[in-house]
Amino acid sequence: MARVIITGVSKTFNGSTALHPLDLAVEDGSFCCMLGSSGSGKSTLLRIIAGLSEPDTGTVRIGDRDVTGLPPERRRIGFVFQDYALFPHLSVGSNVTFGLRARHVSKREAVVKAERMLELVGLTGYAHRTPKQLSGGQQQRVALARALVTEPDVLLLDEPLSALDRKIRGEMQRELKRIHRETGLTTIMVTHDQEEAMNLGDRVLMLSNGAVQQFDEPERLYHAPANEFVAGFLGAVPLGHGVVGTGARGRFVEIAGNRFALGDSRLPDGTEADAVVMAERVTLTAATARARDEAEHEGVVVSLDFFGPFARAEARVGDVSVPAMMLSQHATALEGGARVWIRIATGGIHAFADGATR
Amino acid sequence: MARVIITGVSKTFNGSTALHPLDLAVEDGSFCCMLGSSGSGKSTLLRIIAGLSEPDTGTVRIGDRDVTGLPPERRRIGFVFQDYALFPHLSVGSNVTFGLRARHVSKREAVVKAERMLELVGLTGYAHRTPKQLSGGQQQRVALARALVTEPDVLLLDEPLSALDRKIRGEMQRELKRIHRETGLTTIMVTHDQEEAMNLGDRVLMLSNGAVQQFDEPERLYHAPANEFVAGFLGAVPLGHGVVGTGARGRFVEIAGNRFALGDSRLPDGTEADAVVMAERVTLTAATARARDEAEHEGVVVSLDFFGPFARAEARVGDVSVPAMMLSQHATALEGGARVWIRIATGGIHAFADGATR
Amino acid sequence: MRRNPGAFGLRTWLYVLLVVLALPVVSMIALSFNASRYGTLPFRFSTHWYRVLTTDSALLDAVRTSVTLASEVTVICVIVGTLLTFGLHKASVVVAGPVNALLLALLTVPALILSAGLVSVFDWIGLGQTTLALVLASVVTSLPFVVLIESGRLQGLSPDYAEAARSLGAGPLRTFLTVTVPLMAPSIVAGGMLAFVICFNNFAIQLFLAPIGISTLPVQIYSMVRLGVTPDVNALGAIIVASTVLLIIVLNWLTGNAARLLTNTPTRER
Amino acid sequence: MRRNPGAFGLRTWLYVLLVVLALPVVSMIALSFNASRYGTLPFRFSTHWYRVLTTDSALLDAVRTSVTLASEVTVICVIVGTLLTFGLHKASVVVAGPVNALLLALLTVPALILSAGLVSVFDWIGLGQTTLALVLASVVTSLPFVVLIESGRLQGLSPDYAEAARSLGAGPLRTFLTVTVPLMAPSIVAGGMLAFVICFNNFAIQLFLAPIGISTLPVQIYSMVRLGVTPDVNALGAIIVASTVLLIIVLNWLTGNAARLLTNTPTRER
Repeated sequence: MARVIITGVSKTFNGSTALHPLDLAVEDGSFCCMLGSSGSGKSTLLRIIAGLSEPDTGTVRIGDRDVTGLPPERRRIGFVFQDYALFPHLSVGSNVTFGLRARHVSKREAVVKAERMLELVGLTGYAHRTPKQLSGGQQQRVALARALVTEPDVLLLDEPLSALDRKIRGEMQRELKRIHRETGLTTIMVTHDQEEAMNLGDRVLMLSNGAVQQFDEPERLYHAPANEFVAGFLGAVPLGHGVVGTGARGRFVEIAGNRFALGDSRLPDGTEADAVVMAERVTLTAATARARDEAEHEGVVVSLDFFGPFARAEARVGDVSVPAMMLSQHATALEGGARVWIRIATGGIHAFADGATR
Repeated sequence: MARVIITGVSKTFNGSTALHPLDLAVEDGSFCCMLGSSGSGKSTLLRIIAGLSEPDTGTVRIGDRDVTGLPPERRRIGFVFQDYALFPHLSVGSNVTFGLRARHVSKREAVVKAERMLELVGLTGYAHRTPKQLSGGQQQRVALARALVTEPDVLLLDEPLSALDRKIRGEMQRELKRIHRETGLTTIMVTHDQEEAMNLGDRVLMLSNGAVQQFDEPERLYHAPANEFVAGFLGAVPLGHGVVGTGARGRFVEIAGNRFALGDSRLPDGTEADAVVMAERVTLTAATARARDEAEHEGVVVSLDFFGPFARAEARVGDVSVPAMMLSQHATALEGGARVWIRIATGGIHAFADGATR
Repeated sequence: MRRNPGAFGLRTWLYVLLVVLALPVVSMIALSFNASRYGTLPFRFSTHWYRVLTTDSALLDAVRTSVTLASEVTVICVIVGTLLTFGLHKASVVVAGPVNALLLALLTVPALILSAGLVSVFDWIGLGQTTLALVLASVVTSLPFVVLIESGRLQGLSPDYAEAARSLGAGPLRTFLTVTVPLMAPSIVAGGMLAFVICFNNFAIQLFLAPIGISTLPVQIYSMVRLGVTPDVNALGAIIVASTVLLIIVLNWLTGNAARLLTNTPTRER
Repeated sequence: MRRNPGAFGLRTWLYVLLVVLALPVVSMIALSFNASRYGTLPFRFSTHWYRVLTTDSALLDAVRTSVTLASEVTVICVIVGTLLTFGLHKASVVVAGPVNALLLALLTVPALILSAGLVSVFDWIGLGQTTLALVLASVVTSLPFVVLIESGRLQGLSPDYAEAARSLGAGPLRTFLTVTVPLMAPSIVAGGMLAFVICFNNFAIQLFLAPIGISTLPVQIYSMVRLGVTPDVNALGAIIVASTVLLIIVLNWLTGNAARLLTNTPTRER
């Protein structure tokens, strides 16, 4: 268990920049999720921490050791690959003991430790199977056990759940949480799934084009996205381009003549800004149900989609299209063409000046 | 455009049954989603409709033609593969004209039709690119254009969106809906994603282990699942095993001493049944906020997980664990260990006798 | 892993091997430019043996014969081999199993024994030592290589392409010609190249089956070499090596990676 | 597509090819059991030629020499070839490019020209026609095949396995021996088999480089055949074919699909 400190790390592949120089400190015992789409540099950064790739500049420290020049086998890490990379020619047990044997632990002791680790991941008695005989989720557990059994300083996970079915993915998320809680191991996970990152990470590092966009707690990331990119990645939908101002009921952004309330924006009045809205913070009420509240907008439902538990509607306020996400049971009163009152919860709209700052 | 009628179709691979004999009628111009996990037989059924696989028994009719013995090229179908299967040695334009050329349409006419079809899928001007130069979403559009340009009687889609990013997947869903609306083509899509099926399908065919579980409109599937499997696949969580009864406020199922209200269950009083609950139909209110309503249960929050827009909590009522799914903004008042009032919306709980019927 | 401690040893090892492997080829080229008849030192540069080569009509005739033979055999092998590969892929194990075993057996039986066998077979069926017999025997020895290379590729090819073509209205023949063959093209080229080279070099077959009075290049060289190694053979070897390397460079330029053609790298087409 | 209209034609075509390809092998076996010396009809069954074979000490010596030579060469080729493959995979293009070109050149140059070149090289460096020279020459001709087969496999192998081993604390050598080599095993076996067969059959090299007084099997058969095709050569051929087929069956039984060993089917290990 140890902190991971990255200083000025950058990387270029064949002339194109994979990572701009970046600093990062992951606290001892914390769970850090690196979130980004493919090509954001998140996997490159993880591989640099693991020693599977060398940075062009900068240093990597794990605990109190500078590991920058060290090969992976001397970094005391555990690494879990997206496709598990279980050795197909070895049994599950031999896969788990591999790291111990490489560290010259006696065979007897290695087998005992492997048994205990397989128990931790819920695979007692699977030691004699071959990896091919296991399901995807089970293979993932073996990969975890194999990485954990050597008692690494830090656990690195490269999109460990992306090859799994949605249902098993949820199960494995709970499993990862439990294991992290039980071992207290500093964990860094790469993922492209914002829900996964939000659920698992103590802190989330949002990357794009090889640069850090935001490094924050999940709640902060969600409630105070640093820029339009982060907001968009977390599901915010563009509302339009407008001007920030201050009115009787506080800050607003005026888009195509409609004033939408802003939360704690730091943009000065008169700033031209792009506004985005979090669809799940928008509530629609049928106009027939009751009179319109002052804070509500009047609009017309344009479309209504049903996704099982959730429904998504789109309403128009003048020329502005406002999306709304709700539980299906709350959508039953709505229908296309219906007049609705639109309430946007505080903090449901973010405005970003053409630069980036919020 | 045509109806698809399947009668008594079954299929066995190497002695294991892939499809039990089944009947299915897909109405002219409708959008049918076949939903199931891998191995449910949904792809096998689609391939049988396409003629890429032969059924052991039964017949397939498209429109007024019995196509059972016909090879795929004589069935007048459009088929979109999961990995697109664009011909890598041909340009986008030649991919789209391939089917027309095979039908001896003149080159000039084929090019004009292909242009028009590429316009429909939003790829005007891409005809001279190679498939490799396109993104996944664009490749999928080309595959669609290629399948549509021959004006097939029915469009068959085999997990067309599963290889795409979540964001593009949503976009392509809207695109598919629009194209279905504009062409009015009978469409059958295979998917393992219940949200996708619920959003796109006029009707959803739920398959498991090669047998039909339910064939219904999405709303019916969601509000009246035929059995525990369907309910579970749509996200219902087991509540426990109990006995159905009738009390002062209507039907209920009693689990470990707690009575949970049942909606329109047809099970007679005294039936032993497994109950499941839809987490998104459960509402938690902090006990400090107001007095408990008669219809509400009293419980304690055991865990609270934050997934960005949504949060998931688990509460205990006596020995029964009740999950609740809500918008994150409604979870802010909750915390682990807090006493809460639990309201379960009507129809939020389904009970199934040990057989299957609801 | 830039600072891999084994990297230096690895590089040294590669250089040593490079030298050992290069030795025969390099010395052949060196000798071809040496004025001395028996490859003795001191080395004196001369293009004498290349000039001798251009006037050696027997050798040039033999080159022509060999190239013609190899070209014919290559065309036959590519067509037959491609159809056979495709057939084996579609056929049930009951048919494909024995054919595969036979192909592997043909790879393993010494060419010399095979030619001895073929001589008696051809005598038997009345073909004797004719050009047709030579072509047939060469096809039989080259075909297994073509099939092995092509079937590796075909097995790695997603069936989706052919199925997509069928679903779009193309019949089996049109699908084969416009989709399957183009997608197999790299392995067809590689198989053809290999067939050419193997047929061109098949000394044992040609020794036994070449019609009387007609010498292929290996047979001609053999009769020349029996009278002592003459450096105009080295000159010929140098020319062959040079054209091979040129061919590889051209193919590299055309395909990005010629070696991949022969190694059958598992690139599932996308 | 059960009712494929081309299926019948396809099957017929496969059977015709099967017959043509099988003809030399089958008639060789038939002749080996025919009592008549010159393979003439009528066919009379006899194991005479097999009995002759067991007493033909020159031929049996030659078999022994060939097997010994091929075994030695195979071991060398497998070890050197595996290391070379691995080295080429890790090396930069600047090193790997020329080595690959050289390997391909060695595949293409007619063995006869190569042997002629090697004779002068070995004379030059004082090895002459020794066993060592023969082994070296055989290694040079067999090695390219081993490398081609193995590198196809290595390129298809996910780098994740080696990286996983490194991350678990294994150094480069341990990773190579306990992970990379086992995962490459099928291609190492296939490469070894091919090296054995190619070395065993390499008539041209052996004709020029075998030490005086020592005959390998192809050379021995050649001198026998020059005196007329004797059916005890056919008997030997039949035995070789039979053992090949047996070997294939055993390998099939061991690995599930022996043909896959040689065709390098792109099965990315999972």
